Amino acid sequence: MRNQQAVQLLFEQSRPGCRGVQLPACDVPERPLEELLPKNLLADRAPPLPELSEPDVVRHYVNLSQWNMSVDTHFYPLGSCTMKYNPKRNDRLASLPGFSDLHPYQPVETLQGILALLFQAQEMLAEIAGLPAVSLQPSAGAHGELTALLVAAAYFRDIGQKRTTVLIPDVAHGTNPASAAMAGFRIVPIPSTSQGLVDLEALGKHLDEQTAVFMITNPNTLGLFEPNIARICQMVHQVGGLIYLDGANMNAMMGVTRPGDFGADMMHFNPHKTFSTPHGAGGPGAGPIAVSERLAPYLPSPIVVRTETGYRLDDDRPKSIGRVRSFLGNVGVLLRMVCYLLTHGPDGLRQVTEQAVLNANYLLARLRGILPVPYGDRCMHEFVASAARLKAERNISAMEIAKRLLDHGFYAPTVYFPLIVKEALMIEPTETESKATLDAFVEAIERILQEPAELLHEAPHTTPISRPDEVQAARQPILRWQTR
Amino acid sequence: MRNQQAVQLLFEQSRPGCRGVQLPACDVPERPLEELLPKNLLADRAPPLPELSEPDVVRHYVNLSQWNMSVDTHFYPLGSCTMKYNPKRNDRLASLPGFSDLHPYQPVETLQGILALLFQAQEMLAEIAGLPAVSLQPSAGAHGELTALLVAAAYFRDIGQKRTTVLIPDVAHGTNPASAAMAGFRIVPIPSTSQGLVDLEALGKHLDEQTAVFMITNPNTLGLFEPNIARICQMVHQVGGLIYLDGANMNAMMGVTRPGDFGADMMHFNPHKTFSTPHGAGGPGAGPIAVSERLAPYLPSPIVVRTETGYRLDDDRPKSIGRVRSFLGNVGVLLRMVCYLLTHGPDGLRQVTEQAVLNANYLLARLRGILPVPYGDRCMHEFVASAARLKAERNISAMEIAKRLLDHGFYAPTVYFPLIVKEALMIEPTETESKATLDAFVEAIERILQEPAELLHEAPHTTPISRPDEVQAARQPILRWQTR
Amino acid sequence: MTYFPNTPADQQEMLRVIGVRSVEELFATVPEAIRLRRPLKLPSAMSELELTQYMSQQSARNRPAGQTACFLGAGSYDHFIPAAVDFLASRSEFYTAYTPYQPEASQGSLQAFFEYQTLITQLTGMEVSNASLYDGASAVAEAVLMAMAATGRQGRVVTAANVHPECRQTLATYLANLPTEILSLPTPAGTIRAEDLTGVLNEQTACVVFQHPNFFGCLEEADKLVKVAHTAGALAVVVFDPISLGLLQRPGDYGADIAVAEGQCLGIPMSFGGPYLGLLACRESLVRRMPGRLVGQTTDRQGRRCWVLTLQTREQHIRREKATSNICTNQGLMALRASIYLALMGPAGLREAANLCLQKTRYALDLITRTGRWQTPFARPVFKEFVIRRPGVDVDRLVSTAAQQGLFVGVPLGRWYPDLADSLLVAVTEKRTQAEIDHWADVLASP
Amino acid sequence: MTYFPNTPADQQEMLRVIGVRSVEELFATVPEAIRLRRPLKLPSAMSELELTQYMSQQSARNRPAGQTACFLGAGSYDHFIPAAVDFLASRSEFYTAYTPYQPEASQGSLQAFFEYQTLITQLTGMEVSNASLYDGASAVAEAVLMAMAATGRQGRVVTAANVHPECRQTLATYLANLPTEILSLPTPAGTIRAEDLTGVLNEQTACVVFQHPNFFGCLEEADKLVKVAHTAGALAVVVFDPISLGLLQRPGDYGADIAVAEGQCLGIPMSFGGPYLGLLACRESLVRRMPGRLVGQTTDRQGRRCWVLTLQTREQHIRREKATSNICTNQGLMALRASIYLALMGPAGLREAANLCLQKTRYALDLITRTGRWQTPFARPVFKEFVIRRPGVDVDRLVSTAAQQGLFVGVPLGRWYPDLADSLLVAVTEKRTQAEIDHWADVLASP
Ligand SMILES: Cc1ncc(COP(=O)(O)O)c(C=O)c1O
Ligand SMILES: Cc1ncc(COP(=O)(O)O)c(C=O)c1O
Repeated sequence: MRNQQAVQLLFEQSRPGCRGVQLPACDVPERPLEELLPKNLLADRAPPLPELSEPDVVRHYVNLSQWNMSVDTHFYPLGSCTMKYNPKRNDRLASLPGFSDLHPYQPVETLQGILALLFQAQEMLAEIAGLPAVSLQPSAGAHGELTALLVAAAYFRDIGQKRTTVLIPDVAHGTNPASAAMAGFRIVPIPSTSQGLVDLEALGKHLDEQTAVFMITNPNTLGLFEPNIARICQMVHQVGGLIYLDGANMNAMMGVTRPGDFGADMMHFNPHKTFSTPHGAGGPGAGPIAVSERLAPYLPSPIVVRTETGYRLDDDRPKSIGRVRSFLGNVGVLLRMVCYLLTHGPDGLRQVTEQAVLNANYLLARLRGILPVPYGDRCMHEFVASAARLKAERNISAMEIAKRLLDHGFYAPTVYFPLIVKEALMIEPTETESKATLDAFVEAIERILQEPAELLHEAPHTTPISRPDEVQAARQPILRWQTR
Repeated sequence: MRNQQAVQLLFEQSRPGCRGVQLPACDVPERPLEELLPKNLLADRAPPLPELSEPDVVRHYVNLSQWNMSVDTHFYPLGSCTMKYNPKRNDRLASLPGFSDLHPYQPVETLQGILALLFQAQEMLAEIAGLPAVSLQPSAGAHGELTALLVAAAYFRDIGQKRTTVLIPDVAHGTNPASAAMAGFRIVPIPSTSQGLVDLEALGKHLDEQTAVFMITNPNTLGLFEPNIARICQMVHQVGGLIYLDGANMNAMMGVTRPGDFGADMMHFNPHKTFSTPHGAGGPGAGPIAVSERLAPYLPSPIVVRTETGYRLDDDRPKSIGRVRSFLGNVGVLLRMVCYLLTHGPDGLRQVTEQAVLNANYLLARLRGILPVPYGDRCMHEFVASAARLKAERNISAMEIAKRLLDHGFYAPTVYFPLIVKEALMIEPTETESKATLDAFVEAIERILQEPAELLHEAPHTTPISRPDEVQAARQPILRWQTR
Repeated sequence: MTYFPNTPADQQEMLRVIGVRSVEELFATVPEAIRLRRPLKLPSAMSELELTQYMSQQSARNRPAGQTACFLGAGSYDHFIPAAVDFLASRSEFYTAYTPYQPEASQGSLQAFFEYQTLITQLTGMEVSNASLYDGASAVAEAVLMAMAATGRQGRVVTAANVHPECRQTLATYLANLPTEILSLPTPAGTIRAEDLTGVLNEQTACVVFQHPNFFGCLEEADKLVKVAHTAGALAVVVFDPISLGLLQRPGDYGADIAVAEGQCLGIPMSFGGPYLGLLACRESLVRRMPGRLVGQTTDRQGRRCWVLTLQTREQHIRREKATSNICTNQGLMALRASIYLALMGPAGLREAANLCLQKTRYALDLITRTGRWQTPFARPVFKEFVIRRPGVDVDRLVSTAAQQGLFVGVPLGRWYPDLADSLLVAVTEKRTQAEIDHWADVLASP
Repeated sequence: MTYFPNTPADQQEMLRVIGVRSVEELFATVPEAIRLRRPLKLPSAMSELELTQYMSQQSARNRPAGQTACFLGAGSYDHFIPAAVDFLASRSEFYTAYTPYQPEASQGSLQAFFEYQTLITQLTGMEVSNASLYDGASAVAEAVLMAMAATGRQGRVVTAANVHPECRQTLATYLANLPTEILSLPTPAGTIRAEDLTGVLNEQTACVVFQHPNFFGCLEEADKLVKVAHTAGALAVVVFDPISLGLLQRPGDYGADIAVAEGQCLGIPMSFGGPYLGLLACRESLVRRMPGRLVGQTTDRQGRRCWVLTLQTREQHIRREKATSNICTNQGLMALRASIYLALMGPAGLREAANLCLQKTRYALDLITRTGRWQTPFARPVFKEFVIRRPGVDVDRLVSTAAQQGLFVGVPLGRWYPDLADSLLVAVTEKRTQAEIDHWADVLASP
């Protein structure tokens, strides 16, 4: 019963003369364009956008949406992404006109409510991080990484040290080295031990007075908590370096331990993971960062401050790195985060972590017999299974299992990451999934592994499309629709 | 990729101890229940509702929704239902807290905005009807019919006439006779001519001093405008009866002609058809009625009136029939109607009718060759085709064509109504469908008629379920879920 | 017009295919004599921006409950509605579908309505629920018609002064052309006395209609009243408050034959009185007399469980004048809202909500009567509503002044009960905070 | 907690399967020494009702543009957003999906982003668009990094004082640890003089970044500036206003190499500054230097057209430190909003919106300068924004007083331009009515 007509490209549905918006007539005396604008800057005609009625557009997008899986429709065990339930109340409240209809340059006395909330956001994040100073400005996790590294660079410049390297474990997410490179650092990869943890010896070897920052993800991308984390931080600090904690995995430690307490100097949060703000099929997220006292002066401006006369934006901060985007940050996202934090409170937040870790360990316990988990007997909020044996014995790859899961009504785990696990399937259930769902997921994998390999090679079978030719897409990129 | 788990019945997903709502702690001193309520009225425990978390509930309903076709997703050519596009602006504006958060018994000075709009609604409907007095109270078309018939009865009682019969054409919608019966009248059916119109002779024969009301649908349910409508009204008036116009088909005449002008004394509107308010899978609609001057005193109370000091609700109307429901009416629906009317204005409303009639005639012209239309060469906003020949020649029924259309991505026409057309397919495209969609619909029917009959007997094939056993459902009704 | 997808070129092509030269020709069957020869006199068209400005202005001329602590009830209540209800009920596929005539393409709605029916039976303890009626008041009228048909008794229907006046008015309107007498028991003490009831029942009495908690907020001796009705061979029709069933015995528990209610409190905004939701549930034996749609379970050709509209032979589109009711379009989306609300609340949430209403109501009642300025005419247990009286006070003025101070203090009762012209009906839901109640009492008790 | 679906019984069963006795045991790898020994110091948990009350109160302490005629711009604009944009963008399946890593289960988003890329190329006249960046300012920085990589020139980047100060600050921050010099041309007359530009370009100059219409609302001689840049072998990076392209020549028309913009005006609420949308489009030849995601067309195994993320070897998750950018999560939902907005507007709507902005802006500018109290420091054609100055006036006080009268009159420029401390930057969108503009002029011109 799919409507194939409505999902034709907008451009193919365009009919000259159609329109989806009517604007009011001009209520001021209208003057000829040529009087108002220099001729050479004027276009002959409006851009060749498609021409559609409002019903066309609505039906198009409603149908398109149905070609997606999403958290609201399916279990979405995408490792490293913390695809938890996105509470509807947060969307409703963050969209109140008293928030969504505010201009960033309004007079400060007309903004006391939102500034109070953003101040509260700074305070709450500082407490969760165990780090006193927060900037809400970065727009996503990677942006937070970049910002913090720029802060680190400014700090070292300010104290007169020339430090040029950033050390990064091989299991780290790609944004870590990319951010460090953008910030002007040289990257030194640190290998993992056979247990999947930071190799202290290797780390020690690379630590020197060139070391600016060690970027660590904890629990790491294998879902393992670094038991030596305090030691690692000490080692780095000893050579004068800083610790950056990639906070993508905060869902595993809220209320249990705090980055600032185990030695981190800087970290980012991913509210679109940990704090349930919707991912929107690729953002917007936010990437607020928290840093230690000594790094606070370098944070981007402005920062929300409380004074006797009310809240205001402070941008008189001479050591600040400046700014990494316009205005204050992804405020709409941050408000949803505030709602989330206020809904949970201290106990609730710790329960988030406990339930997330419980769910992950339950899945791990049930799956490890059929899909081996090479690193760790237990895990934190996620784990990485391997289809390497299946690949060897039955020629079934991680990707094929992932694809076949779609047929069974589950989104796929993250595949082929981290790189040190062969045929990796990175599975993160989050705390908002029920045991019943986890059981159904295990049964689906059990059934899949009993299916003929050919069925898997050709999977998925029930999705709107079968497997796309990605090679063709990259070889001769078609990146926009064009009239023939 | 359907999620079969999430669409299990709510009750099957229930887990004791789960909850989807947390309420605030009691902030007044709490007293034991037994002190406040008599023991014999207290229940031992709360009702055995299912126990679910908020994520469970959200995923359940989002998935369930996808098992529906709807106007936002599909062409919905359901005759007699005017399934036009439901503008999103109307929903947004009618849901402003300044409307949705009003209590019906607030002091009138806190209601001036909404009363102004409802007054405007009365005025606009009166103008479109050509009838001066309007009640917004009825909750749907059938409710409007009942209300108007009660008004008629009150009128005749008041002028001392005993009139007991209501005449109704055989092609009328089932609500007409049912409403008349509920209002205490005896029903006399009037047959149609071979042209599908009111048989004047038969009508004449049944008209007498018993005749209270003739209920007519115009254009009738065959999509034909009664060319003798003025004559019919005269005939009824001559014997002292009243004309009730079933306004379900107003989409065919807005700005072209007005019921009051051709002789109707009473009518209802279906805003959920003509004025684009969403049908909600079965309401809420609204059924405002308009009546002539002499019937105005009998309309239900209250009515919105404008005075020098502002708007207020008038219920000091001694001849009024009283009320047919609580409060003022389906206000949320009426506000959407107001938005619709204000968006179109006089020209736009006439264009609605013109485009609806054009679309219907285009479909008729393209389809009649393959699906004969027994009554009428042209139509108004809808028409009734017949699969009688196909049934005879190839054993393909109207129902089977309808079912197979679902597979092709179209909702089905109304089938087997009106009863005087064999194997009826009643098709109403509305003005908000594009020629491209109508063409695709025609092609789908062409393709279907070339498919093997067996394929049709078993259709639909791509819907979430195949054909349900309706006989079993009615024989041993299972009307609720029960624990075994 | 942004809703018309056809361009002038499309229209020309369509006219060509039809074989006419102008759209005008398509209206040939509309006699010249009755044509409208002028444009309709309506406000001229507004763009979306203008409409938004206009509606926002009109909306700003009202004072919604969100800006005003609302102690109004009397059939419409300011209960809390979880955001998920609005979100889910606005899903296109529910919102813009028609009544589910094609079950294969409507399983979403059909299952939701089947769940609704089940939830209502769980809530009420009754055996069957239909899939909704227009509102509480028309549901009362439908229930009475149903009782008359079921008992074969047309002579009398008994109700009471403490049933919502608008329900009684609606009933009277529905029965205006039938030979049935509606007898309304006076209730000077606030509740129905079982003896009074016994006195007015005869063998032509189809049913007794009582409300519990009643319009004044007081609890009736529901079980006794049902027994009295049954003793006379009449059916017991009870009008209940869905939220109260978090604490109180259910209509099914105390033997009601038909249970009806206004379902607005189940996740439906007050919206100045509508759209709301008529609940109607009954004993299994009455099912074929029921008005409104019913969804039933069955199986498809592969034997999979599925749902369809069923027992349609009760309905107007099949049975025409012999139908159990004329209802066609009902309140589907409101039934969906109620289902989502109940699914989220669950037993614990419903019980807590009921308890909060009860505790706050009693707190408010005690507070205001302790001031000495107001008294309660009815010394009966209440649930979430009560009547208070202050002899000699100009209630309407009081209400207006209080509204300016940000309080809707109560519903004046004089319009329905001349002898209660100095009284207010006050409702206290779980949304009211102690601070609001204290403020309310201050305002009411000020001289 | 209403978000946790597991009951205590479920949890016990899960612990049993895992083989531990308590959840505590699962945290065994977290060393004792670093455990938090106290509850987090956060506000205690709020129910949905309490949260709703709290957030509503905070929201009421702000004064949104809907209650105040908003003449503020400077990168964030009060344009009209059709209801359909909000409605469609809030569809669960778009809203709660992740980045479309599994194309078979993400065709909805992928097609929408492919359409977005196409719409942006149609809008700008450029050959390729990515699928979004964070915002306009970071898009400027990314464009400059891209230009540096493409030209191999690291020495200098040239921009101008009339480019949004926050874009220039962002750029400076991004380049802080690179050896690149950022040279910002003064623009005392409001626009860039081509001669000035020529003077500062050298063979180490990677690109020229200019804004058109510029931060002061004036139009630049865009085609000339591009030519000057190209003559020096530098790329031309233009920062444009999407709405202006309803009337003005497009970056692609006048030869820009990279076009970037803040996309907020395309159907995204002001939201106190974010989330917004960074647009970045460029020549085809630069595509492999592009930051951000790209969606490409391909075919599935049955040969059906479909879409996938492509050219991922530019991206961090494949190329790590050699990626063109570190961006991962981008602004997908905002790109969706912009697409819906553009699809609804179409060429005619966009042109009308641009014309309304232009006409009203000129009306306002003429009106205010005619009062004699305000003058414009820059005698240049403007589009939807302009600068006015009133020597000696206390601009900040003026702005505060006007806000109390229901007007946001303009953005004071002193914070960025000390010599414009007596000036306001004023924006007039299609939403401003003549009455509002007249009122604005009255308030500003009052003594
Ligand atoms: C471990 C890790 N680090 C960093 C990031 C980057 O965060 P964002 O996508 O918000 O930029 C991610 C996100 O996928 C991640 O999983
Ligand atoms: C011709 C006709 N009359 C009356 C009605 C009844 O209207 P409602 O469903 O609003 O009660 C309908 C609706 O289906 C109809 O098509």
